[in-house]
Amino acid sequence: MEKNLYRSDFPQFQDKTFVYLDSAASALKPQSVIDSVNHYYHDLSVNIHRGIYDEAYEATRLYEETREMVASFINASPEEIVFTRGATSALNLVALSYGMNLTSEDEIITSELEHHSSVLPWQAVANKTKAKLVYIPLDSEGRITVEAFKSVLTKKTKIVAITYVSNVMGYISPLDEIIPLAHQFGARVVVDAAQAAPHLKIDVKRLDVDFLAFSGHKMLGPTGVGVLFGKQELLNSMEPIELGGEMNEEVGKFQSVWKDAPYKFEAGTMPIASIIGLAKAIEYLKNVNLEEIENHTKRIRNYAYQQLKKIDGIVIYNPTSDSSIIAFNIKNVHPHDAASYFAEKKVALRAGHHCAQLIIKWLQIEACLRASFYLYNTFEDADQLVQTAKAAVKFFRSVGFEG
Amino acid sequence: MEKNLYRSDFPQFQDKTFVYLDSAASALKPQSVIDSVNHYYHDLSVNIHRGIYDEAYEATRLYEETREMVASFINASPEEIVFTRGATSALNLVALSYGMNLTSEDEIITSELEHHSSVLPWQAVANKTKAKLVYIPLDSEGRITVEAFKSVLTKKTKIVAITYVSNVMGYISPLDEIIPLAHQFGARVVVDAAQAAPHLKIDVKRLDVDFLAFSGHKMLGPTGVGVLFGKQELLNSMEPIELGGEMNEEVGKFQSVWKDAPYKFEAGTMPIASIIGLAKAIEYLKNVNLEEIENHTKRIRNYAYQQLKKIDGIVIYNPTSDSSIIAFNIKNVHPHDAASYFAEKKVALRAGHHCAQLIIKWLQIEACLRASFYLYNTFEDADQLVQTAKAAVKFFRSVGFEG
Amino acid sequence: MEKLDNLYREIIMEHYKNPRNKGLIDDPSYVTVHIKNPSCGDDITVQSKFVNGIVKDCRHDGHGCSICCSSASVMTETVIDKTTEEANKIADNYLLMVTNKSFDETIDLEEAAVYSGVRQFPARVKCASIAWQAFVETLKKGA
Amino acid sequence: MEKLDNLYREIIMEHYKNPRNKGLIDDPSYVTVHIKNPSCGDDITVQSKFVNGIVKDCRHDGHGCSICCSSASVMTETVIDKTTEEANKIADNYLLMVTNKSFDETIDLEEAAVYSGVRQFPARVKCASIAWQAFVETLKKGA
Ligand SMILES: Cc1ncc(COP(=O)(O)O)c(C=O)c1O
Ligand SMILES: Cc1ncc(COP(=O)(O)O)c(C=O)c1O
Repeated sequence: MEKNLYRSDFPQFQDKTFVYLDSAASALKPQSVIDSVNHYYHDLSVNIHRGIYDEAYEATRLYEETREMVASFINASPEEIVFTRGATSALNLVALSYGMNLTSEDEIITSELEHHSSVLPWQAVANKTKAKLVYIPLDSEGRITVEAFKSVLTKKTKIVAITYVSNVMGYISPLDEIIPLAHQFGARVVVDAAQAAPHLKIDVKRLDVDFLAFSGHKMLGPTGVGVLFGKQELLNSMEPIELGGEMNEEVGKFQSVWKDAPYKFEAGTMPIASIIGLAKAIEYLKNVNLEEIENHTKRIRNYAYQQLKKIDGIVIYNPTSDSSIIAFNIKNVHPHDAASYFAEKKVALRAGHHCAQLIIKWLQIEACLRASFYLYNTFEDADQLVQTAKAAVKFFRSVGFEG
Repeated sequence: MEKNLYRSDFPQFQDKTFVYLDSAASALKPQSVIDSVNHYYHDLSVNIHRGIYDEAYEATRLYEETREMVASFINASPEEIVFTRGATSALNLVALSYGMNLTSEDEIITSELEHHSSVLPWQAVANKTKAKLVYIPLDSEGRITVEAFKSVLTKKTKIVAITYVSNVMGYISPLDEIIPLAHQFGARVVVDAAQAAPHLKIDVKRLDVDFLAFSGHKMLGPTGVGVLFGKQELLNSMEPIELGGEMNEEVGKFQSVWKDAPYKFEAGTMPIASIIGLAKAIEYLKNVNLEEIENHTKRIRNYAYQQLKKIDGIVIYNPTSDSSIIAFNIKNVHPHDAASYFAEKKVALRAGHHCAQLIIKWLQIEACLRASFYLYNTFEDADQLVQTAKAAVKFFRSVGFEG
Repeated sequence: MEKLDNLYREIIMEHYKNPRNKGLIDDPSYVTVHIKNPSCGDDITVQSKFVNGIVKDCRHDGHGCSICCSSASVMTETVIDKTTEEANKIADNYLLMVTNKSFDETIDLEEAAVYSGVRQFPARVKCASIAWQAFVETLKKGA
Repeated sequence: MEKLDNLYREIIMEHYKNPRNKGLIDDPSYVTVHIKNPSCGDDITVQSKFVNGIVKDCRHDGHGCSICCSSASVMTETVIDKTTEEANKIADNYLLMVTNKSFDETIDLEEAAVYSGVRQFPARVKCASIAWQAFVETLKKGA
């Protein structure tokens, strides 16, 4: 079959038997990212800011260069890019700071498609501020539609906390329509782009989104780093949550003055190595082009889907997925039992509720299997998934699981 | 002079001219730590928890093994070890969660020796809860004494937020006496051990400390990871601040249930690579023995100090430092001017207020130079520092700085 | 597929399909312990009734994978009518066995011995353990 | 020590020791801008008075290293009595020069040209810039 041009950049595929279908949890890293983290630890290894010697200056330069690259990657300004520990921290920062201005008169719109990291921070804001948490009714496929969004949008809506791409169903939310509507009603939109950043060209200006968060490790980058984009005037208006070194201008015994955004949100020593490595991940994605990645992964996803759905005993929950995710189960086999089978056959996929219990409950299941594809996957990987699924059905029936 | 046995473990010293005297900002990394981070990115590179395939299981195992190693390193239980983004995040977590129970009747004791990351979170608690922030009067050397501590300790004291080792003066706080006294008055003690962890054997049971925080990157470990120790019953009683994936047991649309500590404080994808690398840093420190490190660095520090103090034009702020730090200035030369000179001579030290403006103000200076020594430093490094200091004084006088 | 055959043994499947002592009882003389395996969502409640040092009854309910649910059923059958001391010993040794630690092989684990196959699946050890851990907790609380 | 000699030039030291136009004025006809260099603690306030498109006066105060303080003094001397347009051009080109970008060499930076040595010290470029940046801000706000 066709040759995968990216695969050789990822050292883990030196193990030819490794079928990695869990990129929605974390992507593998290309050698350039690994080298860059290594370069920091091997040749620099020092703290940034306030260092006048060469290594500190160079580390600071690489750190700030990453900010510029992230900004240009999503069409923002560097001042609008806050580095965090991950998408989760980024989303919590918005809720803990901006969200705490809400009152019992206000409403927050969210959805059952959300990852826990997108919904729980706002559930907590609702519980603390007594603002009302409102869920967009999902359509029969489990999608967010513009119509359903309109049905819950009111003058009281202050926040819309919504996923860009669902990490279970792979649906893309209609943000192009939702965001302007929300703005018409004076609401701010907080987008969870953890699954979008690795797959879609994000343009925060075109979207006119207020806040947007994603993680490095899902987009070929290191663990321990995430990004919060926030419109400059919003970030400027917000109080920092974590206080400490480097985020202040002036510290007095009883009062202190913070730096401007984004620095006021970056307290203490940041994940320097991971941030420096993230630049290389972005460089890689820019070079290969997100549209091509998406094209490639969707073709493989559909190829796998077409065959999987024919297998008697396999149930698929997201036949119309917009992205490279297949959520499925073997009928009457708990996904943890099934996942052990796949793992034995060196097919790495994930079983569970994928940190998205609300959609799992909506599907009225206990948990499911998730196969997710990315640029380094091949049609052979899809074949491997399908064959293993067939064999698994047979195996589980043979040992006594009901058909 | 005597051979340094550790130096060859640190790849950065392949550059023989590199004199690194900024370990209090960040320590260099031994090859074993670099290799371990590399191993994760190169051979595993996947997310932890809920992964049934081998790589996910192995990453999870390494992650939890680090927790056990950290626990045994400070004589705690694994359940008492929360991973965070760094010491700063750890200290903020205590303030944002435990601290928010304070009222206007309560008092918080802290000191002007604190790093911003230790004092600012409590300054914010004081401002939000109207609790009173009280400073321990420092003695003439700028030290915290037991007597001075007693003078501010009252029945109203609920929190003592105090540094273990000062990052500017190198003083060790008398915690052995302070902690029992605080407990007699019913107060909880939050110790900033960011500078202690790389140098002193910490025993949280013997200290009977309530909370204690430190960072990986200062103790030979990766950036982006820190540790919060908290007594189990305290951690259990605390609300998590960041909410999201992996930290919950049950998510409902309007209410959710958290996991037990420490997991409820570890929301979303953690800095997996850094945490795995931290294990190797701890292994390294255990193998070389902290007492020997301290012995070694203090000998070099004192050797440097004895010569520096003889140089006309050098003023030293912490002659009696307990640790491996020298805080100094060239008289009438701003430390940034001076640091450029040192940097030119490849002597890496730090200039500024070292994120500890309160002690800089207490010293009635604008900023200072800080040389800090660690296990890989040599007497030759000290010589280099002294010679460069001498030459710097001469240079600055020659271009016109006043004597 | 030897390894997997070793895991999905007949006895295990039999208990999975026909669980014994399933369903909880609303009776204050039972000690109830609920354990969730947050890493995979298994969720088991165990109830034990201790009378004069004997495990008079043991019940379970919950959901999870076949290994988790079946082991709860096997566990109840194994411990009922044992002295609390015997039951405790079996539980301890069972937990040592599945975690691949050295255990006292002279102690008869009865049907629970079929879970030895789980040792080859480190990621599933937790599934085979939680019902037994819950039982040990009921012992601690009530026996 | 060539590089360092290039940085600590006589003119710079002279302005450092005898700063011109130092000290602020409590006069609402001045535009005031305060800039802190958070990365090293330099702290400069610049006040400009613009009359009919001319920089009538420019003052500074603050503290920092020799490069920072002297450049504030040099800056005020350079811009006073220039048209705002000329002053702006000089400031822009000065900032391009110290950041090692290409700049219009036909524009006379006057004494400020001595700061070219800072290009060899990337960590100090900010020190040489902030007074000028503050001046540019006063232009934006008030001219
Ligand atoms: C005494 C002290 N406390 C806290 C910190 C903060 O640590 P980090 O920046 O790693 O969060 C530091 C280091 O900067 C320190 O020296
Ligand atoms: C849709 C979505 N949102 C948020 C997150 C949280 O990202 P992280 O765990 O990197 O903080 C994830 C990934 O787990 C995700 O898939």
